[in-house]
Amino acid sequence: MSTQFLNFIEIFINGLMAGIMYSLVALGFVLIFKASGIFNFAQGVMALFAALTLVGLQTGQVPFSHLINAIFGTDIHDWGPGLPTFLAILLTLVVMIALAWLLEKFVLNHLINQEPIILFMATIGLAYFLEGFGDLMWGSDVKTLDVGLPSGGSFWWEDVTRTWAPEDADYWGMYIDKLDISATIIAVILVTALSLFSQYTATGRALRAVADDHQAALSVGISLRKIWVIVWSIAGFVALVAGIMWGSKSGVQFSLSLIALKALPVLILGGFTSIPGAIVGGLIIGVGEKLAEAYIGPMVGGAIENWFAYVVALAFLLFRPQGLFGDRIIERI
Amino acid sequence: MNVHVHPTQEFRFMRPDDGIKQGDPLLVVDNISLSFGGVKAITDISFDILKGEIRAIIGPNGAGKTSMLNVINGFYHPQKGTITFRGQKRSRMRPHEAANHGIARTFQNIALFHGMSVLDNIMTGRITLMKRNMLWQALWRGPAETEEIENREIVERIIDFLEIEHIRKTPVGRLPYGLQKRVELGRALAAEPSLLLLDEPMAGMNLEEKEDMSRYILDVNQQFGTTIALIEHDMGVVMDLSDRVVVLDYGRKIGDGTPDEVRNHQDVIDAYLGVSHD
Amino acid sequence: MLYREAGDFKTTYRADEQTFPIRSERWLFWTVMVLAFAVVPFFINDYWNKAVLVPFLVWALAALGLNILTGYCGQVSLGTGGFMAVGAFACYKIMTAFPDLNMFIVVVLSGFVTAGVGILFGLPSLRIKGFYLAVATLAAQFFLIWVFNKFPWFYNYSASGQITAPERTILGIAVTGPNSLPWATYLFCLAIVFVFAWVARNLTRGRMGRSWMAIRDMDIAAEIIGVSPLRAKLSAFAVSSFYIGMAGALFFSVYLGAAEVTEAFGIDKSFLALFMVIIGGLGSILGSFLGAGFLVLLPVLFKNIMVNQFGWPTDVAAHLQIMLIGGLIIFFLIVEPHGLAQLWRLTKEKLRLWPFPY
Amino acid sequence: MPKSGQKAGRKPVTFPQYLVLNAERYADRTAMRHKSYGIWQSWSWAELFEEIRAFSLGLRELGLKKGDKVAIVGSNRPRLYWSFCAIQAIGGVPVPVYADSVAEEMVYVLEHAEVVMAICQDQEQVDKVLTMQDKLTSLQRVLYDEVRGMRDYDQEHLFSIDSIQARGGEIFKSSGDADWLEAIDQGEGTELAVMLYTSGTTGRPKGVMLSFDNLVISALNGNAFDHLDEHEQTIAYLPLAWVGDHIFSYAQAYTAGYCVCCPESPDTVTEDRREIAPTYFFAPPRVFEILLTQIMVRMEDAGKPKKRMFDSFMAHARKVGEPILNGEPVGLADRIKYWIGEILVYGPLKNRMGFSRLKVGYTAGEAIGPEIFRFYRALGLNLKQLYGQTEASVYITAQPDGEIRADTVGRPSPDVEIRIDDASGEVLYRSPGVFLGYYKNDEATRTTKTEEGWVHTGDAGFFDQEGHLKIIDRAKDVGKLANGNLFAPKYIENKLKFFPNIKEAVAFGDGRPYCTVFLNIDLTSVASWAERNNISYGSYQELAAHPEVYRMMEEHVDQVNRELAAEEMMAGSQIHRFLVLHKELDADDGELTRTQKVRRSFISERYEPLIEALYDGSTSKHVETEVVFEDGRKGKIAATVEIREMKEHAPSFAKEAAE
Repeated sequence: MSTQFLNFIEIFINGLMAGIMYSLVALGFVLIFKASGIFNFAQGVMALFAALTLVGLQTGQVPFSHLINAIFGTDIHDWGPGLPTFLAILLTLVVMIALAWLLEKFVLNHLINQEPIILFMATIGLAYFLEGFGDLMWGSDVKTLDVGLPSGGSFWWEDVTRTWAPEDADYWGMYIDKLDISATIIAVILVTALSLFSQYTATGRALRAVADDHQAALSVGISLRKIWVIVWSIAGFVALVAGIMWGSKSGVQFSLSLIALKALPVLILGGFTSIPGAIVGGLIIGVGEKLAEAYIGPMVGGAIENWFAYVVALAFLLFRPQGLFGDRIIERI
Repeated sequence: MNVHVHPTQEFRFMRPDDGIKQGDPLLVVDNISLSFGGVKAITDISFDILKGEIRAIIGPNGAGKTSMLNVINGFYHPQKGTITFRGQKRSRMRPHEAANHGIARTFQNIALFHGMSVLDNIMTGRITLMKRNMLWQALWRGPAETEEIENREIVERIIDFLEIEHIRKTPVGRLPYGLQKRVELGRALAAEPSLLLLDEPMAGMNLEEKEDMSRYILDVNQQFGTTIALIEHDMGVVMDLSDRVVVLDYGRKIGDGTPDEVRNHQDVIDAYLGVSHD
Repeated sequence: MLYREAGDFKTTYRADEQTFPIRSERWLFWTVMVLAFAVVPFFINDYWNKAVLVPFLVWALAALGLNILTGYCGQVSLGTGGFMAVGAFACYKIMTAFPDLNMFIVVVLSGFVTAGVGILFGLPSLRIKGFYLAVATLAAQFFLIWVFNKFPWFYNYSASGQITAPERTILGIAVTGPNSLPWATYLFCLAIVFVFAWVARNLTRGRMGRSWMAIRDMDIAAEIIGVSPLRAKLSAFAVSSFYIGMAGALFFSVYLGAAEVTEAFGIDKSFLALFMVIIGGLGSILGSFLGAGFLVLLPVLFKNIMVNQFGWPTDVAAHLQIMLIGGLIIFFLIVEPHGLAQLWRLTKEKLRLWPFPY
Repeated sequence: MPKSGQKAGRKPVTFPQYLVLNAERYADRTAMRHKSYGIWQSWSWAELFEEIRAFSLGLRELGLKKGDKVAIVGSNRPRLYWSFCAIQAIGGVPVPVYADSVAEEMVYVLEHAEVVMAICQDQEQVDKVLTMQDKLTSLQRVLYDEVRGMRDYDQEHLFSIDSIQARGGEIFKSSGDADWLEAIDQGEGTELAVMLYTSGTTGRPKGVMLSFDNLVISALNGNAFDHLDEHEQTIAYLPLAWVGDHIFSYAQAYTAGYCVCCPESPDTVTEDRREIAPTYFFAPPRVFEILLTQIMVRMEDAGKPKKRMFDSFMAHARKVGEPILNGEPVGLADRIKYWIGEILVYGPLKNRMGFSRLKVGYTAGEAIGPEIFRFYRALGLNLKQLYGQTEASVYITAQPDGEIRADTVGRPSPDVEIRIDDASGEVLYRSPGVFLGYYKNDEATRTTKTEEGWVHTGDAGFFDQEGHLKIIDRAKDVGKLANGNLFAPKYIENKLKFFPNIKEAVAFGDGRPYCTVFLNIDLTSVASWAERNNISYGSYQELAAHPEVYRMMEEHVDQVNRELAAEEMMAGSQIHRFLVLHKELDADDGELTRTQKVRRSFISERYEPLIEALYDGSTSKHVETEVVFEDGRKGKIAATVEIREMKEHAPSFAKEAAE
């Protein structure tokens, strides 16, 4: 195999892995949109918030220490050595579920029957709120997150791939981050678990019923409010997973919340309501983006990853307005 | 000097001349077929609508009536067949182009603009007849305002004609169903159409409202000479109102003629006995 | 209660269709205008000018633009920041290329350039709708920022990558640059906002506005009764971008003076504008002003209280401020999803009916 | 612009002459407005002149001649008002007809008046006229205002006013209007101007013939009395055929030159009145009563603080509002509070009702409840009462500014002489407004109008100490108690009915030793009172017999007695005993007429035992009454009705006069 081709494969695989990360965030969007018709812009911030909370618990930070110090003139920071990772994750999950519950009680419940744009704006408001809240609670400095996942390049894979190249080539093997590999594995487990959950549990079936037809679901006695808490809890869980992955990779900081923006082209590509769409879309975007960065980027001066995904999605939409997995729309009047 | 609009001046909501003589075909539908992804909605349908008549299209649910209207005003594009309107064979046409050519329409499920008042909804019906460009509109004073006021005068006549003066400035969303239907008719009339398509104008109305609506439809036809094609379920209404009736069933034409002829047509009787309709 | 409408009747359609049909509202409006044009300039200082009045006016213009697209035509856009950047860079290029040009003309030209770009990015709206379109407009946001970052021609190859507004004048009075006086910049912005708010009112009251609203309320029905979706949507994009471009030009040249594109015109600006429109009221010109006023004043107020009064560190105050703004937005959406303008309308209705409850 | 053919120096004496004059002196002033097509279409006097000239010339062309009668059928629309003057300009006589009368009623008037033309508002009215065509031998032409639906009528004697006006316009273009103006100029004040048919309670309607002099002089007097000039605005919403509308919306408008506004439709009068805000307004008491009820009902739903504020300011207004309006001295603190109230309550209320600019408001026709009357006066509205008749061209008495009483109808109007017949107590008057006679009914004319020109009103009344006329009842209903005291049942009943809790009252006493009454409670009002006071009841009958209700009624009757005691003529007919009827008086049972008027004789027969009980001293009486239920079944209800004795108040009028 030629070096170019091997390079291509490397980029492709890395693209796929990045795509998995996108899918993970997109999944959170899709879950909520399907169940409640809300385009949850705060999904990215939820991931950030989850990661912040996790780090805070892990390292034993005192919540709101800055605010407390500012008001009372005290100087407190930590309360102790912190919690073991497993416990911290569990507690963070509890926090995310509590958040979902509070959200339903104080926000969503009061916005029933509002237009989609209003709900959308509310989630942007929520994003602002959570961002400020998270920073206020845990501080805005960049934090490192280590939950014990392996990281760094996989030497084994490098060794294996080096042999694929011609002997004389100046080729050092493919670089794949172990973290990406674990992320992929976790993502696969997560998606499988979610599918099983929605297929085989009563709650899951109720979720799907609501997604198909709100009115009908209501009329057979499914409590919309309960469903919303559940679905937002699941989205919180997905956000936590995404937060762990992204946080382990590039540190826990504000920019983490921007991964939400990365997930959006995935959504238009895959459709707002399709879980397979979110996954396949994520992969396409991930691969496309990496390839473009490698092959088109140098031609126009680089740094195109911010918008390229959107252009791909847009171009795609112009030909297939209903998205990858959507049905053809027959307009009626 | 005050300007007066006289309530009594004769007024016709119709384009002055569309070149077709009274009683000649205004619209000819020839051999139209339409399908959606293999599912046939309309199969080989031909009929014509004569200028000045009220033409009813009837048939059981799912017979393809609304699809037929959608084809006529360019919302659906048939796979086969031709439509000749005002003597011109029509190629693929967008709905707003059909509107520009003088086809106006009301909808089975009211399709009013809910963010606007009654007045604005009816004014929207005159969009094809208002020509001032963006620059004039930005300045407003002058041609744009004059045009607006001229059109408002005409719309006020429609409001008067349909007896909806008292709700002129009410947002349409607050109106009861029957009045919304009336406003929708007003919006269609405002376009001064050559051909007016009415999709179940009396659906969901009580007897009194139906009588009112029938009166308006007849008045439109007689007073303004507007050609009307309407879909209606209430057979009594159809027989009273229409000059000729075309009957569809499962996307095919099974009858065509005067109300009396159609009523006694065996296929029609079968079609209506064979299906339950509401 | 304050309204006295009896005897206020209309004998012409022109009178019936005027912007303020109620006599007392006409009075209120012109009183405010006289205050704004003839009184405020004498009392204005640098702080009020820079912290409150100019940002309010600039953002009102941007909100007006976005409201035309989103509120009147129903097309959600998240690209406001990007279009403001287009206006800003167009303004910069025109200012530096034609130093003698009247600043008013520069701003309007910047608007026209942005309108052109807006039409281009509006094209997808013919195929895609709703949130899909909203996401698509994000493409404009990112792409435009990238372009202005990547190609040095846009910032005249300056080393910092920043654009800096040189001094430009109207009738010999500096309105940009470090020597501009508060009253001059204020009046300059006010005049532009006044004129174009009036234009916006004119555009939305007539045929064009109705075709936008028809598309917004029910696009299929609109097309069937004769509204061309192409013309309606693209004109909305054009007009909206025109306003946002002008706002961007003013934002850069008058308010900031110097700007770095990613910082000045990031996606947070797009959200800010959208917030203004929603909190102010979709489909309302007054709402654009109320929304802009609310979201410009609120941070100033928070900052004054938390930093100047309580003496908290700025970063803590900033976090709290973001949180509070987010919370307030949610609160507002819950209390009155149709915005401050609707709140105003309801209050007005109450006052008109006073002392009756209905 | 008219070329004046006016005889030099002569005052106009007919309405066409006033039209010519107004077209000159008020050429650009608005003469008429009509809400149509969403805005108030307006005509200046000059434009009105042109419209009427075209109309009139067209009518002449159509064959209308001097002395011809023309029926006018429809609601308050400008062209129907124009037709008055257009007809009179040729010397014709307009005969306005009540538009809501059914065809059979209309045919009598049209036939009796021998109309040659009928001018109708719309298809509905044309249809009515056409259905009786065969009976109307004199009728030659029918004109209509609204073309809607007239397309299928192709009778050759049907014309739209439009076409007539167009024809008239052509005639003016080709041959000018000199002869037409000449004819107007020839008009004399003594000529017959209009015929108004009175809807008499008994018998056939009578055609009251009024001359130009009658109307013009009355109108001028009315204008002078209330200082009305060309700046007034009034809204025309009462029937054209009613003399009041003819005076307020036609005669006074032409003589003063003020603007008359026609509403968009009868349903939108309230909104249209609010928009126009008339400066001169007339309404029968019922309209004011309904308005007040609406205000109170809506205020009931207001929030607590607002309601309290409203009540407090209204109480204050009742205290000082009228004195302020009458220009009496009022303390500064009270004035300031009233001023605040004006901003918070009175002003907004007047604004909502469209009375913000009201200069003079009149009510007449029946007695108005003093509470209602005072409510409007307290708000600062110059509401007054007048007493008038068709035969008098309206004005007989009116209340001058500053002398307003709820229970009088004021002093004699300018140029009016009044005397009270000693024997019967009937009011007679003589004035320039007195009609020429009833058309084709000399006998009726003779019995109404004496040789000396005195007209019998048919009403009994008296002048109070201040010289204000008080109307007590129809003269024929006024009787005497056995002791010779005057007994005016309607007067007593009205006083009782002004209490919201009393729906109906029937007084007895003619030829009896003292006065007694039956009362009917007002279910709505009393039920809500019961609810507030935790009084439970199972049926109307139970509620009516409730001791608390009796106690309340007793208070009301006592109040009436006190008021009666203060009046010289009435002190003797105080109520001695009363009872509350166990059932509601009902038209289905024949106790009321279909217009809800008490059928006194029927009731006396039906409840004979109860009346006897009222006079035999018993304290209760068991009765069984046959009733017709809503579904038509008949049944009987039985009840024991309690009778209460009342204490008589010593006459207090002398004392009051001395104060």
